[in-house]
Amino acid sequence: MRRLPIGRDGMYVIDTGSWRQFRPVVRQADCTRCGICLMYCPVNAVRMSDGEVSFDLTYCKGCGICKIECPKKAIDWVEEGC
Amino acid sequence: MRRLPIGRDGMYVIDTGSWRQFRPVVRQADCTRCGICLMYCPVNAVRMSDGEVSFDLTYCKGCGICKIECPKKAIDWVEEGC
Amino acid sequence: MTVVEFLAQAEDLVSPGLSACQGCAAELALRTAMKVIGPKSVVGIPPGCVAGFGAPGWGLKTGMKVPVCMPLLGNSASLMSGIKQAYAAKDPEVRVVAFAGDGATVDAGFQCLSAAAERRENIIYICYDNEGYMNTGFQKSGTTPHGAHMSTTPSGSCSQGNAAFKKDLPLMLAMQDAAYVATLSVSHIPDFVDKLKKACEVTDGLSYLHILSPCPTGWGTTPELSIEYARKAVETLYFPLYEYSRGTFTISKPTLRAAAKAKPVSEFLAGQRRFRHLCEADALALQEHVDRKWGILSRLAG
Amino acid sequence: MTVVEFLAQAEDLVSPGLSACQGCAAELALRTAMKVIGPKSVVGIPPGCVAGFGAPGWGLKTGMKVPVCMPLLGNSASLMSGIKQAYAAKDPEVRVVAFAGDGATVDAGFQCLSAAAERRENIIYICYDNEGYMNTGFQKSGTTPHGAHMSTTPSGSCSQGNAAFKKDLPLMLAMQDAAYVATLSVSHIPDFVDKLKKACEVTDGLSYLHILSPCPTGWGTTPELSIEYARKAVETLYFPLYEYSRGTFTISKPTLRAAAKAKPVSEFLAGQRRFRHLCEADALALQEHVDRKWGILSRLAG
Amino acid sequence: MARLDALTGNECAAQAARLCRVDTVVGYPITPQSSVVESIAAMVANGKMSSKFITPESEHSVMSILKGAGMMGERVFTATSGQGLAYMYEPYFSMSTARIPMVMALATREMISPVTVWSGMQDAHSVRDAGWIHLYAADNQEILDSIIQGYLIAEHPDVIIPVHVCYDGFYLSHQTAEVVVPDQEAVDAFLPPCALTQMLDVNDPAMVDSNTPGDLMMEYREDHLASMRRALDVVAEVDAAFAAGFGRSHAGLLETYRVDDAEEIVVTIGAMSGTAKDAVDAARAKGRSVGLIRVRCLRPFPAKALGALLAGRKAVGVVDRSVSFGWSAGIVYQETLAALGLAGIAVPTLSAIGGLGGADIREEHLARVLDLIHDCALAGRSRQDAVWMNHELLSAQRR
Amino acid sequence: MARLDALTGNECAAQAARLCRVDTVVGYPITPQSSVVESIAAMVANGKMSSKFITPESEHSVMSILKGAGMMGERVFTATSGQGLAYMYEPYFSMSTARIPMVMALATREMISPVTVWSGMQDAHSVRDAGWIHLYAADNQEILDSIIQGYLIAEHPDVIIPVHVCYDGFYLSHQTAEVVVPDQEAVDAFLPPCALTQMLDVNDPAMVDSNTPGDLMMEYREDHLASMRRALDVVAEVDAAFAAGFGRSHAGLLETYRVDDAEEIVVTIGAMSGTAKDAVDAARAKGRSVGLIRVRCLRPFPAKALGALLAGRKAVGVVDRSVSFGWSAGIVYQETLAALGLAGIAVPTLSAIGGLGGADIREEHLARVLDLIHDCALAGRSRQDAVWMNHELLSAQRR
Amino acid sequence: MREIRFHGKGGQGTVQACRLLAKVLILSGRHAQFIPAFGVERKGSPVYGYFRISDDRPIRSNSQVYHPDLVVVMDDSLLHIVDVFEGAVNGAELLINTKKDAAELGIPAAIGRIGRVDAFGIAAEVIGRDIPNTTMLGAIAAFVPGVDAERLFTLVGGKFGEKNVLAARRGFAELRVDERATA
Amino acid sequence: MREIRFHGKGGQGTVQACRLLAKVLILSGRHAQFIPAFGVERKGSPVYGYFRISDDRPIRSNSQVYHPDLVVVMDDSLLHIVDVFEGAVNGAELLINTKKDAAELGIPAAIGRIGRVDAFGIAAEVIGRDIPNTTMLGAIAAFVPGVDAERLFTLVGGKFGEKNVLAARRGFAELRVDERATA
Ligand SMILES: Cc1ncc(C[n+]2csc(CCOP(=O)(O)OP(=O)(O)O)c2C)c(N)n1
Ligand SMILES: Cc1ncc(C[n+]2csc(CCOP(=O)(O)OP(=O)(O)O)c2C)c(N)n1
Ligand code: SF4
Ligand code: SF4
Ligand code: SF4
Ligand code: SF4
Ligand code: SF4
Ligand code: SF4
Ligand SMILES: [Mg+2]
Ligand SMILES: [Mg+2]
Repeated sequence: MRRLPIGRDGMYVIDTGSWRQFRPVVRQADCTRCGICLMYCPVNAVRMSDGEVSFDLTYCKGCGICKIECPKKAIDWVEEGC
Repeated sequence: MRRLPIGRDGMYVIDTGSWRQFRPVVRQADCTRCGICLMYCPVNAVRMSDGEVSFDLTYCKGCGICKIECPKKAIDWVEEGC
Repeated sequence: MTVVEFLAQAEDLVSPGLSACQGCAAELALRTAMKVIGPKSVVGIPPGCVAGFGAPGWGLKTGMKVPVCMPLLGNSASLMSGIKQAYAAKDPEVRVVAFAGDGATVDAGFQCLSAAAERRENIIYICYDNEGYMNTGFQKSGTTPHGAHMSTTPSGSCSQGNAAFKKDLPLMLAMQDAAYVATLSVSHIPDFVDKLKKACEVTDGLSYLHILSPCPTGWGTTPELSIEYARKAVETLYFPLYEYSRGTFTISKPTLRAAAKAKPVSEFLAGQRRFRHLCEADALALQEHVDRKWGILSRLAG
Repeated sequence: MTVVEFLAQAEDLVSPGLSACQGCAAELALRTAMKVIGPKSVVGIPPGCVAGFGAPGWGLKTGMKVPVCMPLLGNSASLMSGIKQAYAAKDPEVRVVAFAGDGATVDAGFQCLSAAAERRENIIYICYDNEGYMNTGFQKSGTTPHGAHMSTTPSGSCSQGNAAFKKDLPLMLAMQDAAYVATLSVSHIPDFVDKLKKACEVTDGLSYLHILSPCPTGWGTTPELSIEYARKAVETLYFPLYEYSRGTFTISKPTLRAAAKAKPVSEFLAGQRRFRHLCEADALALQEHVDRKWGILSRLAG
Repeated sequence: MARLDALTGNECAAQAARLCRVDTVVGYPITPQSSVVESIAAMVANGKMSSKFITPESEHSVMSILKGAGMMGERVFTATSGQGLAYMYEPYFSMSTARIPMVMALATREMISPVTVWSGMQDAHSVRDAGWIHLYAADNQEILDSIIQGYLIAEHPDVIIPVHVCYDGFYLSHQTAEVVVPDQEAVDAFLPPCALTQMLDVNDPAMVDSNTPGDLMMEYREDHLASMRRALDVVAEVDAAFAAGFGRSHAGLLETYRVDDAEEIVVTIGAMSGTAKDAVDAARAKGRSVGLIRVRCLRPFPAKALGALLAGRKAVGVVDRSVSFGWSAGIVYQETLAALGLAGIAVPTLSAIGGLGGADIREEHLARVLDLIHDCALAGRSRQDAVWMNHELLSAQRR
Repeated sequence: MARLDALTGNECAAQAARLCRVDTVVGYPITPQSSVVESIAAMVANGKMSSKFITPESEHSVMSILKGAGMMGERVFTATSGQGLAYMYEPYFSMSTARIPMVMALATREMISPVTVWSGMQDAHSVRDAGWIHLYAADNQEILDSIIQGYLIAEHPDVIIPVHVCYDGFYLSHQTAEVVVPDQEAVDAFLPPCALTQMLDVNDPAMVDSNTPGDLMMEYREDHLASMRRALDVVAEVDAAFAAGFGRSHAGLLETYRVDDAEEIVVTIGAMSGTAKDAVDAARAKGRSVGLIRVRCLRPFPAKALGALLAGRKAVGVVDRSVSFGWSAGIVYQETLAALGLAGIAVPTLSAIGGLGGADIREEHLARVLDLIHDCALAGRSRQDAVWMNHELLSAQRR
Repeated sequence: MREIRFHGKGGQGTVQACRLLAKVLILSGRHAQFIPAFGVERKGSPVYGYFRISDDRPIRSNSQVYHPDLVVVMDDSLLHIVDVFEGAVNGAELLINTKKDAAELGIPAAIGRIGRVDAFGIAAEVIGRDIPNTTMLGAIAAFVPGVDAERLFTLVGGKFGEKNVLAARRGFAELRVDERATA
Repeated sequence: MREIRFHGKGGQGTVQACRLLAKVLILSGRHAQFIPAFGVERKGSPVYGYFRISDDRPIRSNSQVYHPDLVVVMDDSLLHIVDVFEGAVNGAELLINTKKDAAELGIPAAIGRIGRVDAFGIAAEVIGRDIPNTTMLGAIAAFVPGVDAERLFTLVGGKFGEKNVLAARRGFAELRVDERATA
């Protein structure tokens, strides 16, 4: 107890996915995999793997930046079910 | 006594003239009354009145600046008697 | 490797879920900067939104994958100097980073930052500038623009918002001949990454990186427009991008492009709630300030 | 009225006998500045030689003919702001002046000075720069030149004196767009008086006057050469004289003349005990610093 | 006419500053105080308050600007908390020793490290010997009223010492409660316009605060201490005058609750006092002979009055929202011990510590402390170690 | 081999830092401490000391840089005085609560306003509840030895709290006196190499000093207080070990002088204690039954030990070089009262205040205080107002 | 004395609602006190409010509420995140913003009277944003005896505008109450 | 115990001389203590030094010297500025830097033995500067019994260089002592 707290109790993580009211959904057909959405996502929730763009919905806050910044307007905005 | 001290007890004055080892003396003949010595004297000890340059020896510290800066080298440097 | 490839593969050194507001540019800035700086680093985050949204952790849990601590509001550069000097003896390659808000940088922590630059402390000092004390409730800071309505400079029947003008810290530190000074915008990530890489290379002094960081909550904008506002700040020359090193100023490409056909600063102001009350004259004063600043910068770089 | 006539007739507002060392330029600067500023003024003198040699007084006696107080080392600009704002309501013509050493200005008091400039406090802030903390025993300050032997940066078998370079406060405050910024030298009194007059005219912000103030005791020179060293500082461009106001830099005449045939900085260094140990390389580093600074300044003024 | 309203503690502080017609407010945000200066900024921006409002770059400057304005004879105000108070400590100290009689609100806060922004009185208690008068409010009404009283105390010609009005961060600063806001006329009648000395005057040049040799320094300190001693009366007098004018008293220096016949006493400070009264009532209902003393004025410390109140009791417990690191106990406890020492009375004592860093002080905690005081009384002996008002204390109770 | 020398108090502090092989010294000049850091700068510049030496722009930064280095596990040092301590108050506080066990020398100084640069213990005493251990030296030898002891105390695994070694500004800082400078081997044998935790390590990433909820904060404070309690023993143990190693003791927590049979006691602190011993001898020669207790360790306060020593005396006077504004008396006096309160003993007391702002504490002053203590003993009553050790006191004596 | 605990999420206006409720009660001559919980209040994170109402004597306690007589839940999704019933007295009441039936909510047996209102639905319709606070205020006025509803609507109007008055009125009107017997 | 008060002017090296004297005494196994006065020490302003020597027991007092047994005056011009004899014990001694005869100095009757040396003259000749301190040190070694003069010269050499050793030696040699009877 002499030392200040260290992160041994693990990582401080908040499931920010629950904040979302809308969810980004990529229309893969329109997506060019340019990665701009990944570059700008503040929570690092964009994944580019197997040539597909997807979102980590555990953390995606639904801010809408990817939607706005996507040069192809390839991201749809879907309301979360209550 | 609530107020901090004020200068009502008069001015804080030190007779810095006593510090001098050498005293400036103007050779009036060589002096052009340019006022450079007055301009540079750190203790404001140079007087120009009646067209003559003189020094207030109560405060002149004998720094020698006037002697050095005088463009006419019109200031002599006289050792103070012990 | 393209910037996107780099960012896609680089490890995110920050906890995946932190409570920054939706669309917070400071969160983007932190994650992106740390991807470049890498895991061999120690980070200090003074009080402010980034500390408040949990990057240094909470209770006994940590918010980052690198060692992290929380300086006082007014001592980040000094605290990190002490850490760096001690680390230098053990492992000079470890990067010591301050990630501080504008308040912690240009106000309460300015003096010690300037002194650290003078001592040529080899730390990377990053200021995320959201133009106010956001964590404590959106009060005016030294980088708050003229006219902005903040909770300590509210507009009202007797007030037009902040009377002061945005303090230009990067230029001031350049005048102090800090080892490396650069301005960065979250709207121009390749440039952003590039400058961070350069900062990491510096070994003989302090790198100062000043990032304009739109704050949807404090500026009164919708979260999805954060990048767009940063872009407008660059395009209107409200926030020119440049670098300084060893006496030389270099205007960065995005700003060179913008300067060619600079947009009026009113385009940056439009739609921000903090500027809602601004009259023509205020907007003009801001435009003049931007023009004057740009004049100085172009002369310096010219 | 010529400058000499003016100085001859103007009242000396400082006690005629104060214990500044023989040849102290700060004493000259204080007396001369106060002649221009005049009796309708309030002065604050923080800890340092000028306070130490008695300008604010001693015990219950005062050292000046105008109201005078002694701020803390780190709060002159703030304290005087408070005084000015209160006085403004009673009599806006009263000039509120800080007369502070370089330590009180560029180190401990820098942050609040910068903030006062930002708030456009209408005070006259004068820094007498003797390039060190002289009153406490000749320690290094932020304006101490590179290489100087000071009691906290002594030269020795493992040290070449001060490792840092002189911090350029006037340029930094100009970058902050202070209302009026000027550099002054005790070797050029007409220019000095002129700039003080301009500072007195400013009504919409802070005037910052930075005076190079040779200190025979601390620099290790003989008292009679104080003016000569100030002159050499100007002639070598070690200390360029200029003004800044509303985005415009103006190089002052003495410096324009000096620039035409600038002397090497070594002429300024020669004969000062604090530089006695300097090797060729150090002198070169200093010259380079001066050149770089002059480059920046000429670009700004160009 | 006085107006009933629902206000937070911070709003009360801001309203009080307005009603006192302060000339200058200098404000810097810090949790949990920020809304004091924000409210004032808003009132000034909207013409509802006519003082100057200045917001500089740090608390060091806040206090420094105030000192400048104060030297000019202005009535000035600010509010801060925790680290803000610590950052302004250097000018804060010189404000009292320069005898500039301002009032400052303090929404109390625990000190870092580790990092906290929450409640606790460590900030205020640790600077108790920096020359200021310290009043501690127990509810929102008292915050408002104490600031008004504060100016009368501070500016009293026998005092001329700044006053710190402290109140529990969050627990009061953010509490919404019923408050009577007096009207301007009533306050004007109570608190005359500021008539402080303008120390710096070009028409009467003077030197203020210069190098002072030891003998003279001793005189200044002697006067400061004499004024502090006098302030003990003035605090009480002003509260009495306030009661006469507004129909509300805040108990002067020390508030007593059911102490007359009490064998056991609990000493409290600040907002916990209300909760503690509930606990005292409950204990009384169980037949316990217990009463409460609330320290309203910590500086000057009403040592004699407290000593007199404690004489003849069987046990005294002091509940602190701070620690004296040097005593491994609470700070008000340490002060209380000194009062006992001065009075030369032997009473078994106990130090209880709680509410640090935002922790809550629950009625259950206080009930348990009352039990432990009772134990001391029965044993006729002081308790060695401090009682920590945490979870374990409550579990211990359950067991 | 140990070397006899004539050193100032400040040189002693610098020599001690050298002998303790500190890793980093951060220094900022202030009267009367400056020559401590200057001496170190000179030793470093000349290769006589191998630590880093950093000189930043203010004391706020001094303590902040030290905190950074301290978090990295380094052994660090600085020295300051008066306003310097006040300016670093914010990081100073967090240094102890972050449990970074450094040693700091303090050449004590009166606090402004009015402006002073001279002696007095107001600076140190006013921050007595900021979590540090406070030792007060009575002569130059003790300065040197206490700093060496200080690191052993601070770094003791049961303690881990920074130590403040305080000594009278000018009266000791600038006094030249005979001092034995121990040799490096002896110090190395006494003080093991620094083995503090490196809190920030890229190979073992951890978070240090982040937002901490109240319950956890309470645990930290409880531990800090427990360690402080333990430090009472450790201070004594370390002094005993030092005596064993170096043949000199500095009395641990409290020094006693001719107290065994004494009916009257004078309590002192710092350099005045030597002068006071002369006064005690003179009073004894006149047949007075008087003894002296010197408080060496003010934090943690050895309340129990002091209380035990004071039990059964006829009167106790405490001489302070500071004031408690809240008690209109001295600070060590207030602490002593609390020790009496804790012990539950009734002893007539007296507070004497002197030596503020550079004023001298003369043997005549102390003789007069001993007379007044005797008066208290005769009257069996405490003295109401503090005794001011100024000119009047001496003239009063003459009359 | 009635002790109430509010549960909301950052951004739902819980604190503002509580302050307004306190004002309504106080201006009606009752004693009321509201203390918000002091965590890191950010959008989405749980928010607590401690509320006391007293008709007879002024409220003295300044601690949090541990044994509520009434629990107000601004968002039924909180039921999965926080134990909103912790410490509730036997027979305590619940007022909750929910679309669901009481039976679907898994309410402990110790809870007696239950009030439900679809504050999200109403707010979305009336204000166009899913901020439940003013609707809930209306429901509270209907649920808690002695709250002056008209005064409340007036204050809501002054603070939040007319749309919110409508929301509050609908909250007042559309409150559904289930009475349950408890042990 | 011998109590000495030094009087000098800022810039005459009084403090350095006292420190060196203390060192000489201490290294010779005697007890010595020097406390400088704490004013604003600037060129020309009066400077005080308090000095104690003890052969038997360590020095405990840390106060200034009020009743000197010996007064050392570094510059006879001080006689007009400061009361150098204030508080001196009856029969106290005086050591003074002066060109003058004892009779010319107006020394009070209470002063017994008087030592005089022309330290300015010697210093000017030997060092070329009018700093009297090392010359006075030599005179002190001659005047005060038990000061190890050779050790003093060595330390002076180490600290101030050879010219100053010469000055000290001449101060030692050229001291003139007048013995006076006192009441
Ligand atoms: C000495 C001190 N004063 C005030 C505060 C309160 N405080 C905490 S964060 C903050 C503002 C930080 O602003 P900035 O650095 O711009 O960060 P942001 O919140 O905007 O991210 C303030 C004033 C503090 N922590 N310490
Ligand atoms: C907070 C604080 N730290 C340190 C000091 C000690 N101090 C007094 S004057 C001074 C240096 C002043 O230097 P500068 O402003 O350059 O004036 P100068 O003495 O050179 O004229 C210092 C460090 C102080 N007064 N206050
Ligand atoms: S920005 Fe649009 S086009 Fe580019 S990768 Fe993302 S979704 Fe695809
Ligand atoms: S909505 Fe926002 S948080 Fe979610 S993936 Fe897009 S940019 Fe990231
Ligand atoms: S500087 Fe020389 S020439 Fe000019 S006025 Fe003075 S003495 Fe005369
Ligand atoms: S010697 Fe120096 S002080 Fe004297 S008159 Fe000349 S310049 Fe002035
Ligand atoms: S207030 Fe602004 S800066 Fe702070 S977390 Fe929210 S968006 Fe980011
Ligand atoms: S030390 Fe230097 S600046 Fe200070 S009084 Fe002497 S000459 Fe002037
Ligand atoms: Mg910010
Ligand atoms: Mg200086």
